[in-house]
Amino acid sequence: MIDRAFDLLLIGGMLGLAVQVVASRALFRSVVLFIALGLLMAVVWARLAAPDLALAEAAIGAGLTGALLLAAYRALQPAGEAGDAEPAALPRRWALVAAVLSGALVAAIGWAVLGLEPPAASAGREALARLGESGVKSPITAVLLSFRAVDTLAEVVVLFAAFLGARVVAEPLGRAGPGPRPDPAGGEPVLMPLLLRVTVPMGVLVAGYLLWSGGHQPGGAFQAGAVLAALGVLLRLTGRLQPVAETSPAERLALVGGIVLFSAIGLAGAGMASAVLAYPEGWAYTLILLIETGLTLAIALPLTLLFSGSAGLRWRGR
Amino acid sequence: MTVAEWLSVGALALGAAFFFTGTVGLLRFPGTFARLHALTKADNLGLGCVALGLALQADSAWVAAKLALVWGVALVAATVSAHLIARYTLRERGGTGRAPP
Amino acid sequence: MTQAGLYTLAASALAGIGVYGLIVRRHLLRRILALNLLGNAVFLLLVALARRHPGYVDPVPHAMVLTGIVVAVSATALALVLARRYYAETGLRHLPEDEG
Amino acid sequence: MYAVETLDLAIALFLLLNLLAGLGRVHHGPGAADRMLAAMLFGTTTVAVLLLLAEATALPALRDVALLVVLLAAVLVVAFTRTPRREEER
Repeated sequence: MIDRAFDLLLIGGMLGLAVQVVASRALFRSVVLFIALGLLMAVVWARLAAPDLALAEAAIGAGLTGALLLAAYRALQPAGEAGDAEPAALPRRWALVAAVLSGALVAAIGWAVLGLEPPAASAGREALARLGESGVKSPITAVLLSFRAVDTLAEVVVLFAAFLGARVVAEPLGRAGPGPRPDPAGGEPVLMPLLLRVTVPMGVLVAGYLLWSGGHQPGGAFQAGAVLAALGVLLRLTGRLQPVAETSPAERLALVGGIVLFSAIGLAGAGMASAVLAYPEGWAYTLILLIETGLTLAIALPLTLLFSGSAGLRWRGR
Repeated sequence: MTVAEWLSVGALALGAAFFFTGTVGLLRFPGTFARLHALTKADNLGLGCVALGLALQADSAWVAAKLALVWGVALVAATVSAHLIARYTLRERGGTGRAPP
Repeated sequence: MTQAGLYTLAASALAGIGVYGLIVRRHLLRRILALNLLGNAVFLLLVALARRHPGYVDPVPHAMVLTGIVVAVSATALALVLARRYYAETGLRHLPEDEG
Repeated sequence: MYAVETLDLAIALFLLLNLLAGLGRVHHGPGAADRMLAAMLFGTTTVAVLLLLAEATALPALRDVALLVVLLAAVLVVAFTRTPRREEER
């Protein structure tokens, strides 16, 4: 009973937020509401027994997406201008047509999904049944790095491609990303070093913990990479990491190392184990942990650089 | 129910009350600074009470330690966040010169 | 109705809201937000479907959505860079074909 | 222990209600800082809800989620206050 009430309230809140994100007149309100929606999505994943997704959503929704959106909002909305200056929305009748079409889409999706019978033999049941063959105890990690490793490989390639694409169209260094820091001469808030001293070491620790725990409980390269990326965003915003126009050799290694390592081990699998992207007997856990470490960097660095709007970063502590 | 359970219930109820107070403050207080003051203090006390209540229900010391860690980090984050937002608001109103570091 | 059914309906409604926003709004940032709503709806649908099996939670959709979340944030980041460059070049925050 | 779990969920439900009520501040503003304040309320309350759900639904990993949310909540506020308005660069 109370479970159902919780679910209904959560769904109501989520849909209410989504409506306001779309309908709100002030753009800043939409952005903040969208960030809040991300937090609510973490609770939704928690309710649906998907703690892995809740972890990823907490790191990405709370840290990365919000920072990206706020920086873009500031860049697209100069302070001098009043309000949005958004051109008027489509005429009312078009809006009505759009609403009807969306409604039809909703009905179609709902009808199709509710009509599906749960299949007797699903890939998920198969994955759970053969968990022992994967070398890890967490079913999600097993699917990501053993049974469907090719998806994960493609995903880091997509991330790398997004970074390359952003390099092609990026604005000049001084304007890209969050832009220049305010009051460079005026110093920074007194509490900022305290925040960094607590957040950065603990964040690195948590990322390592998530990476390690991916083998047997919720966690893994995705979540660890997202946490490190959020820390990178924090360091970039506070000027500890400065944007530079060139990618250093170490950064190049981190950007492509995960992909190269994953591909190499995958190809070696064709010779030493049964198939491409299969692991030799007894080595699965070690290799998966090795690949995950490479992946963590291959996820964290492009995301930080996408936020920073630069080709590279240099440490400039205080 | 045992004594620990009663204490836990009490702490959770107190936490919920603090959160409620924070929300009322956020909605009813005039001015950004008053709202900041209400929200930061009440919500973090509320989180502390909830964490305490849950720690009393916890089976292991590890769980209790993790709850304490969450609250500790939340206090640091909230302190700095409140400071940053107050400073930002001050600067918006009086120009850069008047914002103390 | 089961919990899976409930969240399936929620996903459908969220998809509707996303599509509506995508069509009706012009501002590039709003379009990116709407596209993300649509993406969230797809994720929600997959995860809700993973929940309908009796006795176990299907890990395959979870893994897919985990991949999807990271791909979505990188696509969003790229879209924001594109929108900013477009604004810097043209001074516009909406696409010219939306004119009139 | 069933009663305690129900109570945890009931408190989580109450906090969720609180959180949604706080949305009114995002709506009314008036300033951007007030809207960010409401987002902070979202952060702290979400953490409490996640901790309660971890206990009520026996998913200990949700405590890690709560830890992540508190750890990264400040990133958003830093992004808000440390990203310059574009007029400031001229």
